[in-house]
Amino acid sequence: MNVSFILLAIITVVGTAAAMGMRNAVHCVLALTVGLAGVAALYLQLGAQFVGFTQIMVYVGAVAILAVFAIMMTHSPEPAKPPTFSSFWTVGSVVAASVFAVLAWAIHSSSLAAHTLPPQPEVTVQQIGDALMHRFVLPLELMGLLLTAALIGAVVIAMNHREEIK
Amino acid sequence: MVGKGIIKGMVETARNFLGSYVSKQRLTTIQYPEERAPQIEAARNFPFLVFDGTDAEQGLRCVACQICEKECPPKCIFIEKSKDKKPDATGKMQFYPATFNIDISVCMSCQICVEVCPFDSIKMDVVYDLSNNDRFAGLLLHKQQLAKSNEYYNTIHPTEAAAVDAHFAEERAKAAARVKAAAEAKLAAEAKAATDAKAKSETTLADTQAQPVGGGTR
Amino acid sequence: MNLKLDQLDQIFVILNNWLLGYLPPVVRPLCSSILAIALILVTFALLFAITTVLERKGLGRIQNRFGPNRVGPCGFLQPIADGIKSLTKEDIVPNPADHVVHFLAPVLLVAAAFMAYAVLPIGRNMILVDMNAGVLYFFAIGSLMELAVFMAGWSSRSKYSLLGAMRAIAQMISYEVPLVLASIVVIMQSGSLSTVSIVNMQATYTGIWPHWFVFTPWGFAGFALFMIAATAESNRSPFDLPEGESEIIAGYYTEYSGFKFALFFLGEYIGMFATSAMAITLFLGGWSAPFSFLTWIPSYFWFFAKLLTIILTFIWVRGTLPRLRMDQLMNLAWEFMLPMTLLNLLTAGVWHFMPAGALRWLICGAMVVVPCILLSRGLKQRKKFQVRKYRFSE
Amino acid sequence: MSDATNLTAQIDINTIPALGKEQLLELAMGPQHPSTHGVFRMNVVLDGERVMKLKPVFGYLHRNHEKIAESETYLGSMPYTDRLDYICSITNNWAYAIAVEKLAGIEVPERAEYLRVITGELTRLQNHACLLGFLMQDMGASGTPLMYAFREREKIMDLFEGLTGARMMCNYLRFGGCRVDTPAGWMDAARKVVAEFPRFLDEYENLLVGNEILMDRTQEVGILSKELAINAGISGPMARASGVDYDIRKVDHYSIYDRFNFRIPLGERGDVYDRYMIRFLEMRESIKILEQAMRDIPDGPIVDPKTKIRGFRPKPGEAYGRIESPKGELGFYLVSDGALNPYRYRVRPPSLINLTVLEDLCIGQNVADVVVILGSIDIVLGEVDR
Amino acid sequence: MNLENIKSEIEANVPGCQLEFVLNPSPSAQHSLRLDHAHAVAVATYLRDAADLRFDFCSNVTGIDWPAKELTEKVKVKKLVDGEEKEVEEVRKTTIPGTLEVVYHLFSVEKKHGPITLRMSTKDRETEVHMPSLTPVWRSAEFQEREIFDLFGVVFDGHPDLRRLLMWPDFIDHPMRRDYVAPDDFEYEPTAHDAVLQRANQHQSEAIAKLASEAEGK
Repeated sequence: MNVSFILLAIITVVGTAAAMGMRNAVHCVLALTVGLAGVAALYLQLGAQFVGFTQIMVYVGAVAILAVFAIMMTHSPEPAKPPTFSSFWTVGSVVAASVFAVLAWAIHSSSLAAHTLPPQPEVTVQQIGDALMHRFVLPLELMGLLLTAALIGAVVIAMNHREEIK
Repeated sequence: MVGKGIIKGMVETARNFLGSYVSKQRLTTIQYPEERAPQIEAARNFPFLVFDGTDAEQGLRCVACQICEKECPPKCIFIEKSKDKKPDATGKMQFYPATFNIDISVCMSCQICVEVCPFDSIKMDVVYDLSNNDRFAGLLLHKQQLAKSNEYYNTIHPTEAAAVDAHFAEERAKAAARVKAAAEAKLAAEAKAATDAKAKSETTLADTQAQPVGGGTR
Repeated sequence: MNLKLDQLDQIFVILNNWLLGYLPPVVRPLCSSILAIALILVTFALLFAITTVLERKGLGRIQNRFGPNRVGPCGFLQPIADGIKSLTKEDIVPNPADHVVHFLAPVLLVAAAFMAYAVLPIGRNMILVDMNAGVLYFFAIGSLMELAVFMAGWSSRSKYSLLGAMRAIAQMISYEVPLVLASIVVIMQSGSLSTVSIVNMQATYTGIWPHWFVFTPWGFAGFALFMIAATAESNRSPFDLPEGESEIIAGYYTEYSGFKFALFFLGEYIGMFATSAMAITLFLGGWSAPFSFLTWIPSYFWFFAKLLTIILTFIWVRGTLPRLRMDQLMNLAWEFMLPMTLLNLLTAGVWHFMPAGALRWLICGAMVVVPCILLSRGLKQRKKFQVRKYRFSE
Repeated sequence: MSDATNLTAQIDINTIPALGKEQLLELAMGPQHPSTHGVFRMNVVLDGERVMKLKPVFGYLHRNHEKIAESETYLGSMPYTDRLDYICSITNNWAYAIAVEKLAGIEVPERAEYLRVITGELTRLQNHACLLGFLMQDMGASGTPLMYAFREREKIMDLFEGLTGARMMCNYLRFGGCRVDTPAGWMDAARKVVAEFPRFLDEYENLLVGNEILMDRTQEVGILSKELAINAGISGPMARASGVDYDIRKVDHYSIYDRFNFRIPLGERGDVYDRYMIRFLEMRESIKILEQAMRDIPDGPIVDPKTKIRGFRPKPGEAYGRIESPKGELGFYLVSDGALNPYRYRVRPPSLINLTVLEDLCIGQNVADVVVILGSIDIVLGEVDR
Repeated sequence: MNLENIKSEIEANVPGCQLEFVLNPSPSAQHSLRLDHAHAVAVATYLRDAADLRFDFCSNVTGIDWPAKELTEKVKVKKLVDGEEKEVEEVRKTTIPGTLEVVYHLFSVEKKHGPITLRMSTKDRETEVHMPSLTPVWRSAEFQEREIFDLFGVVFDGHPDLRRLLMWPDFIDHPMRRDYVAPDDFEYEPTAHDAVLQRANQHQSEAIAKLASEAEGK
């Protein structure tokens, strides 16, 4: 529990909270981006460089932009101003609290929490690479196949869209 | 092969890049306040009034005929005729402009005033750095600012000015001859009148006056 | 003598250590970083200033004119005048704009651009952080710039800004793919994501020739592809569509003025230096000398010499080429760059597993050149563009 | 008078066939826009970057030149014609002079005709050079071709200054001839400039004609069919790029053009590349004309001495005179009622009429193409708005 | 290419059309044909499509404003004055009604001949200002007819997009009409010695007077 962790945690929590509370949808995404960046920083603090950077690249660089584009494409430029809290906010918070309770209980009662942590293993990027290429090569390839299929599907859908306009 | 045209273009720009260091023909820019572009004789900018001799008021060729005022397409010339007369370039008694203003914020340098002027008194200047703080009064040129000497005219448009001077010299000579002839005729007439009949002397006078008078249109 | 030259090479490191020697050991790492960061900020801001002058003068000469030559000797103090001008200009924010985001966008852009320098080895032992995922860090930070661009374009509430931002993001995302794929060949070959070890691998010599990756078929192709993608990433001509001034005024920074505009300018150039520096690190041997007998010249000199060469090439290209259109840009990315980078990966693999010799050169060279010609011919034929012949009527 | 017609340039989005109306973006390109060549506005509706609809809006530079001319003398309108298409003032003078000469039946001496051809073709050279530069500027070539074009144009403008006294607003022609004769040494200087001009064309060819990016940007963009070109009154290089074999220099045999040996380049596709190349080739033909004219120019008077400078009153009647200006068919229509000033004075502006097809050319193209197409039409707002 | 022949050819091929040959007395000898409204489009289409004419290129379209003109002529009339037949001079005034005229100049790209001139007139200048549009026949008339609508106020029936071209949409008058008076309600730039300056001063003093009177009224 050092200072940097507390700072990063605060950034993350404030960012995600703002993402829920803000009125403007684009602001929400930007706040969410701050939260995601905070999570990435937490990974880095834990020494997981690869995960941290990938988090930045994927979530900040790609997902945030995607979300923002989606909002821009679907919304009119003048943002409608919905109330900050919907009328079901009590129900929502009860659900959130219960989910949090369950998760907390699960983590607390698991074997991870009981033991003191073993000395941190020095995980280098090289080891991750080796693991992906040797032990987990099949899942990796499957993932690749899945993503390629998704990509082709997206292209096909986009092409249909173009033809319809013509 | 894709890229050939691009490479050709790159070579061309490189040639120009290097060429601008060696060839004056490529680097045509003139560093303005320090250097000036060579004066082109035919160049024109805004009109000015020519005067002969040293006194701008006395030697002004303009006779306030107001033709340029009428013909000026954007109507930027303003002339007030004088009440009295003074001798003009050829020595004839003429009116002169009491006021002669040109609003060069309106003037479009078309040179029509020069073309229509029968007295060769308005010409085009070549001064171009005329920027001014006062865009109304500062760009309204009065007679004093407009009047420039014939010598100045000779320096900026030598060929044209030489022709004008020759024309004036001819006119002056004609006028002088006329005066002389008139004087002689008068003398002769007087001499004859003393001796002879009147009718003969009148015909000689009419002969001398039949000569054409005053500047031609060019 | 040799010792002294070594000292010259390491002078900044020695200076740093000497300065830190006066401080208590607890604050040493922090102070060291602050010192290095300050140095990077100053150096590259200065390089930006010099580049603006060089660019304007170079373009001027290409266009047969002088370029700036009034402020200071040969106009080299022009950036100071420009800086003062942009500082004293009114900062105009459009009324409907989102003021906070509008302000944050240039800050984020410049911050992200500068952050990339953390992993770039400027000289021997001169690197801010030697991460073992350095290259990954670089690209991750690079993706932050897209966000900044989006923020600028969206927050201005101007249609031109929005169009510019859309173009910029589409372009940056599309070209990130070939950019990363082109650099992967180096990672494959060196087996490391650390920039320091990549440079160290290249800083060895056979005879007088260095082992730069660019001197291999896959390395050369990779370098060319990387540079094309880098040009597009940094929005330089002929890929300067996001700010294509003849079409969409100034793209995503249409509504910026004064110092914020200058910040965008700075961010763009800093980003361009960073990608160029990455290209140097990956393919041109980083700070290593081009010949073994020139190693006595300090390493940072070589780094900056290479950087300046690339910048000058950028300027040259900018002075020559017209701009591409959006669809052509995308076609280039997806129909030429992507297949070429993927094929290049294969070539690098083949190179890795074949025994050294002329045959390896021949096969790998063919693997790069033949698809390049075929692909470009295919592109050309589909568009059917050609120099035409014209008929005349008498 | 405003009938039920929709008077504004607002575009009704509902008339546009598109998938999602909310995706359409209305964009006002101009009047302050870097590449509308002046104060010109295009209201564009975009789907992404594709142009779905385009409406040009004129009149920002309107000063009612025709009304002014009705209160000027015949000669007094001559300097105003300089300001129509301010890049090629001499051809404007020429068209006006031809109309007045038709109206009043004035003959032009031979040397004056030669001088008109020489200055007119020099004007064509500088206009086309400028246009190619501007077109490249619109394509984003950061000014290099434009600066090269301006470097050459500067030499031609120096010639104009040496002859007429002004670089752009020449006010050179008079009814029945020219204003001044060439000063000593001018013809040699002009010969030198014309002899050096092909070097610039070669340089330009190297720089851009074979450039892949240029071809990619211009070929098959903004195609104008031959039929539409004729029906819409398109004239000049733009029509010839679409394959319309119509050059007024050849058709009307005005001035002394039938004495020269020159050819008219014709395009096939009618796209931007053709328009660009036709002008490029026309410059080479203009150089041919210039060389012949400078070789053959006789001595003699330069103006019909019978024509009065002041008090010029043509008989009542009307006349339409036209020439092949660098932009297209520039015509002047004059109605005289016997007074000092024309009763009706009309300019047929090629730039304006060539813009008729702007929308047809732009629909379905990209925003980036719109500026290139506009650039290839070659407009000067001084003439469009008058 | 004789206009008389063309006229008779059109009359033979477009039944019912009324063409009037308008003589042009100037040396240009560009005579013209006046069309009637009802058959204008048919005649234009015939001119464009007839194989031997093929006037496919409508070069110039323009309007002319002819305000109502009073002709005064002295006529000698025989009258009974005091029971005696006398020749008396009498001033007779005839008013030629005002009209708006539109002129089309046609050329043929295919046959490379021309021009022929077509004209059409409105009934008067105030209310009956309608005229058939020839834009459906020649696209090139599109902007030019819009310009005539804008500057002269001729309403073209059948024009696809009849809006003001050069003036702004809210503008009311038609500036190219002869009786148009430039409004004095915008700020003049004071250029000295100009009628403009006088008007500006006058305008200003009027405005001040108006303000003062308003203040007094309160």
